[in-house]
Amino acid sequence: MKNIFCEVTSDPLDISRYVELVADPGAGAISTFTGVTRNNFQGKTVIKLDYEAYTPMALKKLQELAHQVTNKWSVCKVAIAHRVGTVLVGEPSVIIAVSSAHRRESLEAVHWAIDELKASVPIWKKEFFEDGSVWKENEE
Amino acid sequence: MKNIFCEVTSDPLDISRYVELVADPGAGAISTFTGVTRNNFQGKTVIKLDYEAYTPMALKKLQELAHQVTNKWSVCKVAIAHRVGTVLVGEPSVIIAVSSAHRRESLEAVHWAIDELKASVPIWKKEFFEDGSVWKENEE
Amino acid sequence: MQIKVLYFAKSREVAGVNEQTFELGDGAHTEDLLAQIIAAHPALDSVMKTCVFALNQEYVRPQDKEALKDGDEVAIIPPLSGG
Amino acid sequence: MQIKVLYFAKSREVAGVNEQTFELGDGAHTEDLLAQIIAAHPALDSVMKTCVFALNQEYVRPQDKEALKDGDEVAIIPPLSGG
Repeated sequence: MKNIFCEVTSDPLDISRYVELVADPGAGAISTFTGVTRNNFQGKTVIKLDYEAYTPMALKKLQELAHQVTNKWSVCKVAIAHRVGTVLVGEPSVIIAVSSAHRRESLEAVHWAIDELKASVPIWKKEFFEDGSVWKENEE
Repeated sequence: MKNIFCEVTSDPLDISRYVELVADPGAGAISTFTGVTRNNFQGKTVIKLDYEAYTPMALKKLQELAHQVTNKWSVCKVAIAHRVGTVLVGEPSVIIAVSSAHRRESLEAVHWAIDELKASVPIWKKEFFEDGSVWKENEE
Repeated sequence: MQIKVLYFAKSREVAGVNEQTFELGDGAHTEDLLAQIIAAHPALDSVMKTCVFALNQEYVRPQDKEALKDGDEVAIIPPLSGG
Repeated sequence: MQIKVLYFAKSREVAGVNEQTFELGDGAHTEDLLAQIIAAHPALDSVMKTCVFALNQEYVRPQDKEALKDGDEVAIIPPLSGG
């Protein structure tokens, strides 16, 4: 469907690209969520994250998720991108952009989509600290 | 406060600028809302919007609003920009960007901030149709 | 005392001016000013019913009868439509 | 029949392989496969308790005992941490 765009990529993610992808003459609102590597976790300094995906299934699940957004809310376009490989502090790991005629729909859809993505898309991150590394687990 | 940035400007608004303004090494999430001129209102073709502001008071109210966000939620940085003058179809009229350690805070803060902006910031838009123009009123 | 009045959006179009200075007697409050504004611009009467006001950049309601002082700035605020 | 097994994240590190092909008898289901996987990688036993599985890119639970057929792809899915 041309109103949905999903990708799993090792390239850096640029917010402008996904905002442009959901641009639509009928859209009065564009909401986005960007997940970024932060420099600490429970007081420990984070150096980087490594993301690993079951790529074909992750892409399929992202597309299902984007379709669910179009079924649940009156939206124009949905773009979801997840990065794999090393993501340094300050770099985006995931970007969700949704356009809609009115603001409420895209705001709610983006919030729902990031929660759902964390719960259902087969992607994993390993956190690297100064003294070791650990595979993270998303909370329910 | 250096964690708050607000502006009222006649220049085009670029999402990348506001996402960069809220970038923070402690931020794991950046949420944004962009209001865009759409091509129709109740079935009538919209040509453009003209925005007018009581600029010094609008800026003051935006800053108050950004401060309220930092009081209500644990967020890192807040940027709010509103454009004045002519805004063509597809162009942003307002951008709100909020960064936070965790996703929920910035998602909720952006949603609250755009609702509050529409209710409290002295800015007006006139919609230009093919057959006339009208001053809009935000609903409660 | 002199009070600066700013008109925006529909109130600006109907009044035909952006801003204007009104001369009021000592002890005047916002309700007195609003009566003078409508006297100067009878066409504003119905528009003003939908407006609120700002005194030195803070919202006030007409019925608040805020005391005015020389140099105050009062803005006519039609229903907002920012965003 | 031959079943391709994919390992990810912690299960990949503990198994020491990305993917592997298992040979199963006719009529085998997912529970049989999982028993073979743990037999091949005893160190995976505790990790597997935290995992779910995907059969041809759809989530299944081990107790579902899904029937397998030649060429199926099964992935070991540790707790997700995307986003």
